[in-house]
Amino acid sequence: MTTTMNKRPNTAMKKIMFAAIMMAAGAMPARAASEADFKAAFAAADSAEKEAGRLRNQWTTTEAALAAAKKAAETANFDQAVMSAREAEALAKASIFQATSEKERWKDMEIR
Amino acid sequence: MRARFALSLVVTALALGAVTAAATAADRPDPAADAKAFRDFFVKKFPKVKFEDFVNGPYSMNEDMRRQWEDKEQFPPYEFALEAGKEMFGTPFKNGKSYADCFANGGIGVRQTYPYFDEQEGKVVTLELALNKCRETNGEAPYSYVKDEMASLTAYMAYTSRGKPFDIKIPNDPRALEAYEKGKEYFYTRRGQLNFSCASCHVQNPGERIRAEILAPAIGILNAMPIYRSEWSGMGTISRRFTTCNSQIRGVPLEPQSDEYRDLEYYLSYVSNGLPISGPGARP
Amino acid sequence: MASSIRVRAILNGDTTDVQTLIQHPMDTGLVKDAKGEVIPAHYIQQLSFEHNGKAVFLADWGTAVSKDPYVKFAFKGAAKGDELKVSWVDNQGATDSLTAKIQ
Amino acid sequence: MTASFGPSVTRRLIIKGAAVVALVGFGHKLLGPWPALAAANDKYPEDAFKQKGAPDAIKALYGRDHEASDKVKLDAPEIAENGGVVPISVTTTLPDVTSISFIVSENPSALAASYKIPPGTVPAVANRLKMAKTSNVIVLVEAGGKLYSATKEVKVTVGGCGG
Repeated sequence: MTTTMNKRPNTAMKKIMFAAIMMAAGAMPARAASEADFKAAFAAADSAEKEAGRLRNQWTTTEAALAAAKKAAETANFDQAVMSAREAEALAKASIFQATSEKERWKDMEIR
Repeated sequence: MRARFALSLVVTALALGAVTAAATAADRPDPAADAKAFRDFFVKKFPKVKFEDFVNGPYSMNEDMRRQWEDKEQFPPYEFALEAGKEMFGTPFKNGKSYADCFANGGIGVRQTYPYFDEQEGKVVTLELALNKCRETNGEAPYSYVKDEMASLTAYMAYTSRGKPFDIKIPNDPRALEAYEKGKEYFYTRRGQLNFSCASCHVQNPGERIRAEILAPAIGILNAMPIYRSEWSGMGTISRRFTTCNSQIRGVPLEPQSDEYRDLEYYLSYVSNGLPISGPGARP
Repeated sequence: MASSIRVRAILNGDTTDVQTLIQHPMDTGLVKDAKGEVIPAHYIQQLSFEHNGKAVFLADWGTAVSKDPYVKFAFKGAAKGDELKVSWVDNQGATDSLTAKIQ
Repeated sequence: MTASFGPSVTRRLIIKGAAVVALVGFGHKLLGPWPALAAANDKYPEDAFKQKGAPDAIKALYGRDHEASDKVKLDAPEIAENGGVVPISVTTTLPDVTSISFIVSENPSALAASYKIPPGTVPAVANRLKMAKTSNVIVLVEAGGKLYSATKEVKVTVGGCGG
């Protein structure tokens, strides 16, 4: 039995999440966002989330952010819509990173 | 919005890390060795828990909860579902056939042999799946996999198998071994925003509280299914347990009875071989 | 239709132990359904146990009694094979009753 | 504890017993008058169940003060595994018990259940109650015209009002 119960934070995961959050938070447009901005941001998020879906690893928080983006866009609040879409994209990318890095890493946790 | 970002950070910081273990690429699948290691791990981790008691999940690890459970078991909350299941099981379909016609030994005392690997289909077949297949073959609409009728039917079938040890076989078929390996991979793979695998909770931390709940050990966790969960105010199947576990770690659940879940059930049942069926069960 | 009432009445020496489980939602009237609409209060208000025409136990319940309520009590003076009648009425006027034999 | 208790066997026996007794009965709904509860003082204490706090509920139900008694044994868990289903029971060695009531102080309505104990019935009750949050549980025992009580705090981490 070689499994060790180490609860050290997962640094790779932490890094990607932090970067993703910075990206979403730092990317607030200076001017008011347009519907086109929203559509572009939403398409990027949606495509990342579809990729996460192919990897069978979507997050509920991504779905929630996508829904929030849509809802904000419906009321023409494009600043909010773009922000939520970017958050969704960041989350979806983090989930893709998670799925890819776990491809081999899951074995570290195995009881043997 | 900011609050959610902050939460993401906290959550990620909380995520359990793994250790960089020795290279494992050369390992050959060996289910029997896995099962032994799995069993040894829990026995060693919980020396005071009698082996058969692992099927009682959190109640095997916490005295105060165990008393509440024993009290409830005097008249268990799954009783109504169990009776409904018995009646449903004995009621013929419109074409005159019944569930008994679809199973070995008329479906009585066979739950411990599910899931099995179907070499014709090349896939894992769970009890829930077999029940719906039986319905469809006989011209009846399938049931929802997560609760209600499916929970009642599996409750009754589990009940007729109480005390019989899990007897899951992996036939000499590379596809069966692959299904088992995929199930194992699913079990140990971190997912969801919380970055938890099944093992994060049910291997590393059984007996510990997460939020309000006391985590059950992975070994024997399916033996008690289906369960009446107070949190659900009702019954739930293995499908319900898998999908809600995924949502709890902020992962989007897969479709009930998707290949991943079937493989996971196959793996998790196999490594609990030898432990008796105790379902239907009651859980917080 | 199956009864909403399950009773186990077992004679131990001179005392009959009675356990009952009733299938009932016991809705508090404080919970909303999936659509956000309040589920109206629906709960058993009174439950009675009668042995040989005499009340041996009476329960008055509010909404804080758990879903599918359970209660256990014991009484003296019964013999094996005696009948125990259990009845309930809820706040919407529905009732059910059942007669069990003491074992 | 763990060594002596065989849960699957115990439960199997229990269920078998249940099946035997439960089937002696008829389950149709009766819409007529309700003989068992027709006696005069068996009126449902509507008012007491409506009171918010424990003191008001006790006042409405009994109209008198209660005193703590070590002859009242209240059994409740330290931490409720789920607030929706908290097993709580009481036994007492007090003579001439006429009623037993359960109060959950912090519930939206404090009075949870009240039981009348006719002569010949053992003064002991077990039931399962909902608790909205961590709260004192007070059990009241009416005996010989006096009111006695026992109190215990039960911690609730998952509330019982979520349905």
